[in-house]
Amino acid sequence: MSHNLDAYLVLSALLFCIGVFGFLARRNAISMLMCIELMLNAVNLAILAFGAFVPSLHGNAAVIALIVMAVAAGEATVGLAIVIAIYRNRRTPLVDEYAQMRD
Amino acid sequence: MTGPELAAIAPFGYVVALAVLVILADIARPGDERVTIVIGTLGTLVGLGLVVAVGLGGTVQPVFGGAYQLDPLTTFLDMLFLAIAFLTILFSPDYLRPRHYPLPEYVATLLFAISGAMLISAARDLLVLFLGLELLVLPGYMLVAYAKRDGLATEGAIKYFLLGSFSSAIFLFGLAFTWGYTGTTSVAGVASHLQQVVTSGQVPAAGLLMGLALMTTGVAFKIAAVPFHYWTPDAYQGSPTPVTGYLSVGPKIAAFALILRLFAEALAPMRADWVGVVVVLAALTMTLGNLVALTQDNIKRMLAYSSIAHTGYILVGLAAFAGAPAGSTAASAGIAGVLFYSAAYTFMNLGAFAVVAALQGRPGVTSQIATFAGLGRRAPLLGALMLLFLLSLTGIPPTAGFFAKAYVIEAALQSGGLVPWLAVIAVVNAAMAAFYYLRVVVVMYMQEPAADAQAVTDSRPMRLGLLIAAVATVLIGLVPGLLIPMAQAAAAALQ
Amino acid sequence: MAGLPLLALVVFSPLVGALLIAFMPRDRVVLIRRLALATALVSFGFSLLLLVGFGGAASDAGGFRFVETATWVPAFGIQFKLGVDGISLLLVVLTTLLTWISILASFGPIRERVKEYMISFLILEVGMLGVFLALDLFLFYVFWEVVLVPMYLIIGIWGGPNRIYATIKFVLYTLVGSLLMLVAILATAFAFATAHGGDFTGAFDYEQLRGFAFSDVLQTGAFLAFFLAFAIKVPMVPFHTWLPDAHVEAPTAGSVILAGVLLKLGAYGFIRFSLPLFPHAAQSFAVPIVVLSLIAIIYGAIVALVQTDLKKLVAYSSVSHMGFVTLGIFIFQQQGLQGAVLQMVNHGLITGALFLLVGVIYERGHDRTIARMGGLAGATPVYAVAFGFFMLASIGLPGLAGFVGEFLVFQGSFVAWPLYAAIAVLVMTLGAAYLLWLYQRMFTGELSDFFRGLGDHLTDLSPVEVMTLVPLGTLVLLLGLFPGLALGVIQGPTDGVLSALHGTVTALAGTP
Amino acid sequence: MLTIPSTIPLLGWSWNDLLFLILAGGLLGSALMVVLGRDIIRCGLWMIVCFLFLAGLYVLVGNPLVAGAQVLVYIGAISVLILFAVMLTQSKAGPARLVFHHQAWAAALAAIGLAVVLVIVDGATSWPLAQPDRSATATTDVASKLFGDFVLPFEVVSVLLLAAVIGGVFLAKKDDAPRSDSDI
Amino acid sequence: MTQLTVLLLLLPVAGFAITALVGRRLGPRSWVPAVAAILATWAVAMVVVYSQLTGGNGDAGLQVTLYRWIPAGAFTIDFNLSVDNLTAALLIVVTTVGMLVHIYSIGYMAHDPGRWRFFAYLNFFMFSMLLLVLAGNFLLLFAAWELVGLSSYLLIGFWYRRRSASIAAKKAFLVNRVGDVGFALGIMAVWSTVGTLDFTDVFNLLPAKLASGAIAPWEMTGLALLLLCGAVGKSAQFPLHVWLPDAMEGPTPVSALIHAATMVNAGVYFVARANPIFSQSGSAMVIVAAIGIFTALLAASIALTQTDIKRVLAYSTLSQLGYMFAALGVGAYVAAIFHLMAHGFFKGLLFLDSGSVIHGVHDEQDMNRMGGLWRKLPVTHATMLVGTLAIAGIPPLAGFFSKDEILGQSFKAGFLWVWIVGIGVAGLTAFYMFRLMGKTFYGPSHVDPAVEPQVHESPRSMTVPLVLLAIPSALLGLGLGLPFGAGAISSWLDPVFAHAEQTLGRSPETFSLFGLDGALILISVTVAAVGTIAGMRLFGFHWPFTARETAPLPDRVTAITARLRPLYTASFHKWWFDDLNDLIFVRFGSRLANGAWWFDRTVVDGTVNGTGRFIQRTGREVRQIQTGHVQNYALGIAIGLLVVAGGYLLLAGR
Repeated sequence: MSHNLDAYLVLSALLFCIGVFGFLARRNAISMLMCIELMLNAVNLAILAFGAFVPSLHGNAAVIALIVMAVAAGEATVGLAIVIAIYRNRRTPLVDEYAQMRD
Repeated sequence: MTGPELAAIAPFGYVVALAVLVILADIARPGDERVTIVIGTLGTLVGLGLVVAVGLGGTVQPVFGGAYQLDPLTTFLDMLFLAIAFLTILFSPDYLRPRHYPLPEYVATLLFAISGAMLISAARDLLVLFLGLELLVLPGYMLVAYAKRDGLATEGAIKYFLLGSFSSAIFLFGLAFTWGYTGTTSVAGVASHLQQVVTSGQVPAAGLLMGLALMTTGVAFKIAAVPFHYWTPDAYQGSPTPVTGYLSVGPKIAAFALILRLFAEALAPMRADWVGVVVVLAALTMTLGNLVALTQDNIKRMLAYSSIAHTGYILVGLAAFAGAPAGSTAASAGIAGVLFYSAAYTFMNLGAFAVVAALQGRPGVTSQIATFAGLGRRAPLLGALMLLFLLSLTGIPPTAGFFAKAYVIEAALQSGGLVPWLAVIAVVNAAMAAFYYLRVVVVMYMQEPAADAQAVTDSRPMRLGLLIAAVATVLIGLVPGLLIPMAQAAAAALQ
Repeated sequence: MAGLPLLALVVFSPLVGALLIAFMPRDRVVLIRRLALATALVSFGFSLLLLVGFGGAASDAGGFRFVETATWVPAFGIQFKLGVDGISLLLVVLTTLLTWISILASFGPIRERVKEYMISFLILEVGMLGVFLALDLFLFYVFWEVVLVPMYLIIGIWGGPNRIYATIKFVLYTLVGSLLMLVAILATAFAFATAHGGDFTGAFDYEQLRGFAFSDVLQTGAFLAFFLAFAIKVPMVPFHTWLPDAHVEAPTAGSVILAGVLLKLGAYGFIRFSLPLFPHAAQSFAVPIVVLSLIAIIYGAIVALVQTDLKKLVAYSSVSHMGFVTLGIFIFQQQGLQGAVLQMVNHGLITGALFLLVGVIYERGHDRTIARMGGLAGATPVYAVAFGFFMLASIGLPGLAGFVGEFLVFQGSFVAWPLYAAIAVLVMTLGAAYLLWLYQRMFTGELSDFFRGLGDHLTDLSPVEVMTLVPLGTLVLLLGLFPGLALGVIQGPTDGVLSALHGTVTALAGTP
Repeated sequence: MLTIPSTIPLLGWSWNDLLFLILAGGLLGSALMVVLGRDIIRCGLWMIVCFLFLAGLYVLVGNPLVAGAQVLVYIGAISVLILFAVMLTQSKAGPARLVFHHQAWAAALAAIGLAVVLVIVDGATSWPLAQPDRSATATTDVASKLFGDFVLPFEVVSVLLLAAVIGGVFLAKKDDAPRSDSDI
Repeated sequence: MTQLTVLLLLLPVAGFAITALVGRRLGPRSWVPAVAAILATWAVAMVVVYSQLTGGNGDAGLQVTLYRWIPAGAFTIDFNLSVDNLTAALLIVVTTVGMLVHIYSIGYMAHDPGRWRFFAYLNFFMFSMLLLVLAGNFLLLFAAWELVGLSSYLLIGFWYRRRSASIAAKKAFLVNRVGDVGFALGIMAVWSTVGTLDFTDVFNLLPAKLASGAIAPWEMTGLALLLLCGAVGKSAQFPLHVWLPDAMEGPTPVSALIHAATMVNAGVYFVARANPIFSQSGSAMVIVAAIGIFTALLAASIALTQTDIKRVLAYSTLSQLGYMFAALGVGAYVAAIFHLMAHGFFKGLLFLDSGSVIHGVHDEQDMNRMGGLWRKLPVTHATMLVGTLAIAGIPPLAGFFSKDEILGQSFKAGFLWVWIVGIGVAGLTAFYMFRLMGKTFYGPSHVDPAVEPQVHESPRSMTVPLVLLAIPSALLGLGLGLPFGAGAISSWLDPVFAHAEQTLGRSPETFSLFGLDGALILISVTVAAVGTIAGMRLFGFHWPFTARETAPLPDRVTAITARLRPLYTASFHKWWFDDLNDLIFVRFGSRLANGAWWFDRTVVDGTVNGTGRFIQRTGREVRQIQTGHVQNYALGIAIGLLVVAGGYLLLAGR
């Protein structure tokens, strides 16, 4: 199992879908952000798994994963800053209450 | 690195440096926004010159082992991106200043975003593409939120951010599948691997197709194609108006650049697999965008839906590429159509938003269409310019928008399969769209101004920017021959 | 005159005027008016030069003169190509004439935003002239759409109370048709290019396309697209409902141009493009179109009978009269086609004048309800005479312009199938019925209370108004007595169109 | 020396497989806790747990370097950041009792559907270039790649982080400029 | 001679133009240019006629081509004039009556402020009518046909303030147009068949085509009937007769000139002109005869009961035109034209007389408010009596000769039914004319007492034309009709009709005064005499040059009327034709038009607007998917992803 690419990929897929579910179901902006982190980690798992099993990706996968992590960090920074900004305006972190603009 | 390599990478580096320079200048002389404007505008102009200088004569120069490549496509798009930056910087002060938002961070963030777009245009490595995309959108989220004391702006920003990150994750997942399947991150490598698969006559593996689906979803989101467009109206409406203008062209065209590099280059061998999806997306996008735009009362929201519709028109060009055999004139016409349309759309749409921004020169003026009442009388020149931009958006000759539509339609007609029908859908949509664009004209020219109508601003930068947008809109329409060879050369670079 | 780009001068001289006016201070109203009129007169003068230089009857079928060519978009083979033949010559002169008359007629009624108005009008003229003179399909389309916007503004800004509904309907309706035509134009160009190894050179050139045999499928599609565009513009029943609304709301000069020139664009398109480019499709759709034309002729007249608004009545009469034009075109017969062209010119002159006359009374009373009128013959005799004159011309009285065109169309359709003529000719009675009834209600009897209430405002024609009508009246009489003046120049081109359809003209000339 | 059997007695699994199963189970379980938990602070803590399991998996897949980075970046930085933000945005007025949007059931369906599709796709695909067994990645290899082939992405990431920081600071900074009515 | 012919057209046009432009300023003298122009025209016409009738223009007559009017490819129509003997005969009537009516109008219209308009219109009419008789091809004739219609329209509606006048004018124009629809189709059929519209060519080519079998006999008949439509309209034959009585709303000189002496004869003229076509189709001829004789009877029956003096004359005109049509139908072309001429003079005279009467009693037209006027209007009375005797067919006045020839020839051509009806109508004619005379001139006066003292004879300018017209009314028959069957009229017109008569198989028979012809004359004269005497007895009479007076018998009239109540009612209501037209065209027509208008608004335009509304509504519904909730959006994206993935995966197999 641990030597089977499919096992890692299935695990990655399940983690990704858990993240997707959370993103679709949670109301809190920060919860949703966490779910995005889960999804990105799922992708990283997949990338590293490919790196382990596909020779031409050997070293590359690790680098890509590191870069993805950095991007995730950047995303989190921006996201949290926006969350804080809107919290100042609206006094709630619940995203579904931000629905002044619609239709 | 060799000299030509340095030259090739120079524009990107230059823009990043420019962004940093803006920040540094602000630190050196805090509060002097004139400096920011001067550095921003002159800097982008110099950048434009740099792009022209290094890209002149159709140079093709790979750098970083081919991960980055200067070619006519890069040049074409970079010019466009810098023009967008230049105009956006011109349009912004009138809106931001009265609302007490600082300019330096704004300009720097914008330039970072533009650098991301320029990176996309040159990237021939999927990881670099992804990074370029992130570099494009992260500052974008912040620009939307830039009016941070405004509830709607931050609402738009968080929606944009959450959904954008969501789609980025999906897109990245798709990239991972592609990497796993082809074992490479290079555009050329992916293309040649896929070409082998297609040539060998195998049915593409499910994993690859799934990756394709994930990537399609990701980029469809970025270009705001229906049904992945949901963020657009809210983000556009919420953004500070100059940012809306930027959003409607910058990230959209950059995302199309991504599509050209990814789909029209890396995934081109599989075009038979994805052309159907593009056709459906194009049809849906045009139709829904226009349908909903018909019923809007807020001009920014209306133009948001209109920009969705224009995404659909640009997708027609992409579909034309995908529906035609590789290397055919039709395929290259499709790409050239995408590029030409992008260029035309840039000027007319930015112009339209600039007029909205000019109207909102004082805090408290909303972007309801009713704000335009009697504009033709209150500010005849501004009204006439808005008329021009709206006509161009409608596609009335002899404006840029008309020729752009004609271009993609001509390309679609040359293509195969169901694609020619998109031409018919496109024109029916164009007729429908005329209704809401002309509705604004009705308000501007055929209604009396409200009693408490505010004066419009016309600072020198705003005027200059509007003039440039208008001249470009007319010029591209009247003498499309100026732009076509460039678009064709850029398209040829992809083949 | 050789070497002078006369056509470009005709087309673009109004644009120069419009630009000049754009830089005028908006409060110099009188100056703006005069400049606009002068510009239109200059354009008219150029078109007269064209008329003189054209040099009599063209014997070469379909040959274009004064052709001016310049590359425009080389990548697609799009050219800036203008040329004139007998048909377009007449329509160009009609356009330049009606434009300055309309501008003159607007001096009084248009008092607000004169600057924008005059600019719109002159740009409108550019578009109309361009449509008639363009020999490149793409260029033609560009001009075709250029017409739309100024008209949209003219109705929308200076129109009546319900102007916005009317003007949006006008634009959208027209746009729906014309956009499909754009697709067709591009498709034909592509087909042409494909046949020439992907080379787009000449792919939009009318003269080259005319000699190109498109596939039947493409012909059908393109013909239908062109048909929709032109049928809406003509307008043919059942695409006509924008017309009464547009007319009712348009300012007088707008109505004059609308009826006088804009409707001709569609008919001109049929003759210039639909028939020569897509002969097979034209033949297979001829019968339905003829039937629609007949319906338009009769139906328009019947509906005109019960109109209560003066302008609507004239508008529906236009529907009926333009039915003759399309009938004449689609019976593919020499007399019919010549009659159709003549009828286009005649209708432009006559209906243009009628709208001017409607405008005259509207200016006095700001009401067009027929029921409120009566007894004008005594109060405004000159007006009554003028109205009567053009009304009779519209009825088709021999000796005035309307008759010859109408009769030629009748004759042509009789040759095609007597029943066509039998139906069409009914309009001799119907047309007379609604117009005479109108005349009776407006002009005879005692002066109505409404007019009595106007007191001194009910004046007879002013000198300016007379000045706008006299040229039209003169031409109506001239063309009625000497239709050969017009028929001479259209003989060649119309035969050219027919020979494209049939191979030979003589086969259908009607002579046994 | 105590020798560990190369396979687990009775089950016949390799030890690595057992480790994989434990890590996978922990990963999914903690991820579910992140998604399903009612208290958002606990959710954040569960996320840290989740990332730890993931780091373990990275080791298992032969990438200890990335595992280390995972611990540093995700647990050390991102999670902490998120927890701070959570604290900042908890208002007493609105105890977030209803953590789930009313479309949760549809979300579940969609997620399950996606999972089914992905799992089937994974199962159905034979990745053409993949070896039957994994191989570990040397750290030096990563370093040379990062500053060799991948120097451009590396530099871009730095630009990206710079941009994020500049913007983030501006956005999060509280300022005293007058607040105006929304005029969007 | 060519120039003179052109002058025939130019003079009236010049008169019209001058009067129209400056007439208003001439005030009371506005008649001068118009009358001068017509006098000159008359003089020229007489020269032309003389030259033509004396053979001065050769066998083919005079052909003048002015210019090419319509050069439309194969369809080339010249503006060409032709003068032959038939034209000459018409010229005599048209110019003479026209000139006299012009002179008469000087007095009649002296007090009308719009008289300059009147004279302009009259000149215009003269131009149109002359063009009509001179036209050398079908289309030019059609053009003139329309122009006379226009003049008629203008003149009927001359008093535009009178609602009834403008309605009558419109009616006249429209009813004529109905006929012209057929006429125009006929002309098209002619051109389609032979490719020319020139009279000479058509009349040569059409019979040849029929003979060669290029066209079927039914086509020839159809063609003839289409052409006939126009003639029926213009000459007010059944069923298009309804406009003529209403046309009496116009000034009386107009009634005399246009609606009695000239324009209404155009139909007769045209059928005669087109005799080579009609004679080729026996069935068409029968239809012509039937229409004619039926109209004669119908109109006479109505004339019996009308009380408006001009209407009686109008119906009498219809009736006489019916005779002419009957004559054309039986092939008695010469007789038809003879009657046309005679009728032109005596009916013109009668109308002018009635005008004089109306003028005298201050615009009263109801005969029940007249009576006993012979004393006060001596000249009018005398000339009108001449006219009445002429129309009644009392020898030796003009009407006797012409009418008798029609009846005789019908009998001899085998149209017994025409003859029988014709004889009956002759009796009725005599009766209602003497009824008119009696009610107007004899018996006790019923004139409004207020007006009675002011009743006066008309001025010289009016009475002189009356006298001048009475002369031909009385003597024309003697001059042209004797000897019977071989008078001057026959020698003039035989060349024109010889070919047609030959086609019809009419060999010129010898006239036997003491045989069949004499018997027929005797019968018709007897019937006319019976009618005359009945009229005199019932409505009174004053024998000229004596003091003998027959008193009217109103009681007897009442008794007879009572006995024939249904017939009387039918006659009085003109057989309800106007009501029928009203029902069909006004009520049904307006319902149809309103229906079409409703259809246009709700169905045609409704579809257009409905499409727009539908699109808008769809837009409003579609925009609801934009809920504002990020989670909803994300779910949408997820579902989109699933669909796209499904699409790729399922379509991959292809």
